[in-house]
Amino acid sequence: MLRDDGLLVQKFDKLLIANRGEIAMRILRAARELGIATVAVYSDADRNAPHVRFADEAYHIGPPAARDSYLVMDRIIDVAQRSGAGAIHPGYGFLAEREKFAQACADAGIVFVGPPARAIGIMGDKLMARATVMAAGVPVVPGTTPGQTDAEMSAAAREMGFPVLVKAAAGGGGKGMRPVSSAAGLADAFASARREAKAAFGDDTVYIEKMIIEARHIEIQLLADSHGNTIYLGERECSLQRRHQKLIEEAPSFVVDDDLRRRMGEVAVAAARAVNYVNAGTIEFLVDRDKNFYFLEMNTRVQVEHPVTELVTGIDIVQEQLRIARGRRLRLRQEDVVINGWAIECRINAEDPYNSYLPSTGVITSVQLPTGPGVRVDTGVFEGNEISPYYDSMISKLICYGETRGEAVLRMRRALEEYRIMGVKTNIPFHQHMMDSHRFLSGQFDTKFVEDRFSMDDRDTAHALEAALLATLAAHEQNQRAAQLVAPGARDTSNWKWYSRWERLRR
Amino acid sequence: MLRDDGLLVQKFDKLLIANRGEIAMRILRAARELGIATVAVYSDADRNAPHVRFADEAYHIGPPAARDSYLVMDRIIDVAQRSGAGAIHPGYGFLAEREKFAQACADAGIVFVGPPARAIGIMGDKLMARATVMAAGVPVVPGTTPGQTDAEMSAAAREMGFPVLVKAAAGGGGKGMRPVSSAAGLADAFASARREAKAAFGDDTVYIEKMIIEARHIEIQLLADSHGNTIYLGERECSLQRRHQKLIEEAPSFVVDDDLRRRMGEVAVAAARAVNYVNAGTIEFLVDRDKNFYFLEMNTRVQVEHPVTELVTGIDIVQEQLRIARGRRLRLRQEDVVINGWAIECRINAEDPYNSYLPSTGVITSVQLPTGPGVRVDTGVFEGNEISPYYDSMISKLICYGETRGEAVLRMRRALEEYRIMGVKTNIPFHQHMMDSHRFLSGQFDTKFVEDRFSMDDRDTAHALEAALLATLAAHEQNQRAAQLVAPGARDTSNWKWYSRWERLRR
Amino acid sequence: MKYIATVKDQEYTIEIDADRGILIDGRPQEVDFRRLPAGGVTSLLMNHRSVAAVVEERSDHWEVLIEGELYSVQVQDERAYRLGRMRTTGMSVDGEAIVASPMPGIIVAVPVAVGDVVQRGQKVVILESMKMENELRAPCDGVVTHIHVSAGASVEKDQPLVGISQEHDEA
Amino acid sequence: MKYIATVKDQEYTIEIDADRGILIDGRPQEVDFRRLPAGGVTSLLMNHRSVAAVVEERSDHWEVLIEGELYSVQVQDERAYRLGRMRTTGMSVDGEAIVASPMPGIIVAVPVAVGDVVQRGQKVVILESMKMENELRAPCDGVVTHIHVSAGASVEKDQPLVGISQEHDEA
Repeated sequence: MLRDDGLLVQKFDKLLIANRGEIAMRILRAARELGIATVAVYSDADRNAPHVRFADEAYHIGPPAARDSYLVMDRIIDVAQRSGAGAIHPGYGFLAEREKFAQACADAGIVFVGPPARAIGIMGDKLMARATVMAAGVPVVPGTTPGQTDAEMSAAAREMGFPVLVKAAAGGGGKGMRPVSSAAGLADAFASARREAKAAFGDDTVYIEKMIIEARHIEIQLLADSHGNTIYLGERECSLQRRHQKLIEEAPSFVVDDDLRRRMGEVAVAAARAVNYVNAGTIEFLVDRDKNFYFLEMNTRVQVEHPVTELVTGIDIVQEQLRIARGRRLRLRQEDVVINGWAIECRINAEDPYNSYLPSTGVITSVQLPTGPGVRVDTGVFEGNEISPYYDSMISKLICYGETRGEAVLRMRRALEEYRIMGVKTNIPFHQHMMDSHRFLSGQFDTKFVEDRFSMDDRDTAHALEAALLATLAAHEQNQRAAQLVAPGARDTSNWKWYSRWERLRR
Repeated sequence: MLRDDGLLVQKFDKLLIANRGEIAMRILRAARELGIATVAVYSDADRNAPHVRFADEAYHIGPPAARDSYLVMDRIIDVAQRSGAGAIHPGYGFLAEREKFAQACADAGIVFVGPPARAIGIMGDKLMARATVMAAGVPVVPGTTPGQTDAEMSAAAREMGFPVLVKAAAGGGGKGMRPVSSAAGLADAFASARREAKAAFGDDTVYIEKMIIEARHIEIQLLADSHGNTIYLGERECSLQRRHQKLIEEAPSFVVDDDLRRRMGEVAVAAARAVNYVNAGTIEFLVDRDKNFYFLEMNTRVQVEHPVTELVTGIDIVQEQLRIARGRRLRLRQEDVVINGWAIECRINAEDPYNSYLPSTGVITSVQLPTGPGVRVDTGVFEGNEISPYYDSMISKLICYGETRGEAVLRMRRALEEYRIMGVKTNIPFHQHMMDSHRFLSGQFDTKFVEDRFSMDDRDTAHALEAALLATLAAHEQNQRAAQLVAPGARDTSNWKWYSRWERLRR
Repeated sequence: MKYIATVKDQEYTIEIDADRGILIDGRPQEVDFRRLPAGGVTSLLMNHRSVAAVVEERSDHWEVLIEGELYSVQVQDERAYRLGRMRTTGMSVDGEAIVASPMPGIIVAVPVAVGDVVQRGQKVVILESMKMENELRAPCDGVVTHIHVSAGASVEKDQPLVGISQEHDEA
Repeated sequence: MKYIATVKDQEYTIEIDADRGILIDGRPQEVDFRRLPAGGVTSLLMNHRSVAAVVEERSDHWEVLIEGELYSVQVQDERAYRLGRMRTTGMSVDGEAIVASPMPGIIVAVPVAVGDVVQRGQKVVILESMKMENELRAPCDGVVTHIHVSAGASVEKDQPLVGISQEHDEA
């Protein structure tokens, strides 16, 4: 059914997943569990990637660079048509928040698993989004409208009080953003933010916003069906970030009580209704130390951190996305949504936490997944896969559940110890260090914590002696073998045992 | 604290796990999550087993045969004392239900993570257990007391109506058990059951019980602390068995409604109180087609199938065992226990479902665990481990959660497809076939279903052509390599692509 | 190069030809086959259909694991295939099939006697191992010619237990 | 056989002696070391303490993964160790350290100029790759002698970006 707002909603039996990595795997699994056939697309760099192997069908779409493959709208729609896929799930990133792509799907008679194109368009423009939700009564961070003169913005800044942020209207990922602590710094900040915004987005419009101190990033997960029902699934705490990249997320949040959850939830629903939102979406808020909350932006897609909400609500968000796109009504009413226990997600990235978090590339030589009670791994990487420089460095997400926050943290520690990835460096030690940190354990952190007050330098590592011994034994074994010309086939069954003379005498 | 009933309850910081395989891993993880140091024990066959690697310390206790290692009480208590372990968790099997071992631990000042020795003793004797729970008002299957003459038993059989079961008082695992459908068969059954019981248990006492038709095996999980609090965590459906070995378990049960759950739960609590039970335990019931339920036996230990209860209640049963053994009060009251969603467990065994379920031994060459939303694997086997003939054939347990039973089944199908174990044959195809069966999907099965009405012969396997092609390509590749003397190092990067002439022309 | 691959009594003729590509039973197929550099997984794309498998060589066949199902595949080139068809398969040279113990264990019972006529699939030995009683079955129709063990005996892996002659219907 | 193993600037002397067993820094240890036949995992029991690890060889060191932490270990026998101590490490022969690109990417900025005195750990190149801006830092104290790239340039893996001479304090 093609709705008035241009959203196509109808049943489909084959789904194209226009993504890669762990989110492609996540969507493939949801589709398989719903009995929907799956079509993967892959670039030259991803022929060996797991999403190709897990899908029922797979089509090559171009060279490694995303702009030549995963971002080429026509090619993806062409694959959908050739393979007979009735719907496309964009995942996150790539084409997920391109108004034009959502529209192109509808034009081609293909269900886009996401909101109406217009909702993407409005929410993708920071200023339009701000104006739209303000009109719906949603609190926003105090700030100016765009297109004001420097003088007008300076006056506004003085009125709302420093510090303020100068932000690019078309911005994202921290680009074109400048903190300013006093009136004296405004002129420089306007100039440099404009320069950066022009270079990055081709648009030098800037505006100013009050800077929230000790802010926490807390977001509300929404589900909206095509019949006008919108519910919220509680909040996620996403304050632990580095350079605007989230690293650890949890649900619920340490600072949100039932009353605040209900108030934020209702505001989030109002924001979604303001754009006639359909499908899964998230309203991001900043929450200050007095628990005032301000609309930050809406993510009009499934998010990386959706699993923590799934674990505490028992709801499968990606399956719900597919049901909604097929035109089904939500099975749940708001009062059916209950938060049980606590969930924490650690993003496992191929990067070196001991060396400026520099990305690490290479072939994964060995993987051992943590498992057992309360542990979930959403991964797009297995043994033999290559971590290439073409895509982001997230290897997988490790998500742990506990009856309480403390139990979830202890389980995460256990799971991080069990998780073995060899061939690239990972940020597992970063997460281990965080799980040991008193600030994290006591829930006392804000969006600046990782960058300003967290260091790997004070990390004690306990097993240097054993590492030295193991490497030496392996080297010795290799020397012996080289000297004695042992057949290579015999290599794998070496078992050595030494008792010192002292030990033998004692027996 | 040494209680009047001989149970030692006190805090401990180091735990010896007197077991192996997946349950040793399960207990190791729980202990680690509670910050308790761990000690593993291993036989000669298990030096490379994962429980040795996951523990903080490991001690060798003897040759492969369990009677020479895992069953040698003195040796295990000696390791506990040498290593300074304050407690022993027996897991299931091995020493878990030996009254003498529980007593020996207490005598040595070591906490036994389980019930008082006396409770094990009473519940381990079928007839004493029956008498004890009957006195507490628990319904039991109609039957005779032991030590009756053949004539008395025959009269009783005629009175309760055929069919009946002749059972060995000391029996277990179906040994010394004979179904009898009419009076004419009784004499033979008495003789052969006595013969088998004498040989197996050294005790030829038999008794008779009414045989329940279309019986389902449904059990209630209990937790009891050392302060007199006992709660039930709902039921598990365990009817899918083969030769009295459970294969698939689920929670909740298709046939148990809230009222029946409450009634069974209260009866189970009464049965436990009758022996002053402490720690986790399970009351097994037979439920007939009219939903009458009868006490079958009590398992005075953690059970293989405990994870399904954990997934639907959110309670970590093994952690609760450790807390109870340390003397803590239960944190939950009965009214706090809520059942959410549905969980199914498939026991993954090294056996050939296409050939009489013959056990399969060998080295695991490759493992890929299923993961993602709603999937838990409790495993004691990784790549490089050997499945030896010394212990049972269970490799791991695959447990799936869904919001509904249907969703749990669909997720289990997906997870079974993803789970790759190479090197031994497994019963994964059995589970796949069961998940496809209409009888299973509609919940219509009893304890005889697998043996009497389920066959692998009608299983369609879809990928014979692809298997033929893959094997041929691998063989061809090997031939080419042998012929061209390609360096072995080059082996691993082979990527072949063929387009037929027809395909090339079409482009 | 032409191969005959046999899976569960079904034969496939697979031609790998540098010029003509891959033909299965004479029909050309678009095939993209990859073996990952670690982990033992192969990926097959055949006319865009994706199949992931673990492929391992055994002494006389290949094992292919696809979606939980283990396929046992005989791969022969044309010459070996023609030779193979001239021999009886799975039998020792004198026409006697041997039921051997697949693992160490203890014999619980041997429910047949020398001279018994048995059918393929009939229980001939019950072996206790891995805490279970396991049934070993006749691999073919025939007559029991030898019984090498009796109840209570400990046996090793691959130890011969029962011999079955196929030739009873010719006698 | 006597080895010197170096982990994070800490040296261990490890003797493996057929007669006397294993000595670490001169003290005997009870050691049981196993390498599994598949999966790349090793198991060490040392005086009953259990440590599981993945151990892999790299071109000039060993990598050992234990409980999430990756240890880089140099293993040298006595002779190699003595030779090694006589050389400066990590430098090219003319005493210049090269900051090379660890992966393909685009240069965002080079916040140093030729002649600048830099300290070990100081940012010298900002490289965009894998959707992130990454900071490359000076491997030693020194003076910037060469800058081979400028902002906007595409670079390949291992391409030299900046040269740093260690010898400024001798000049």
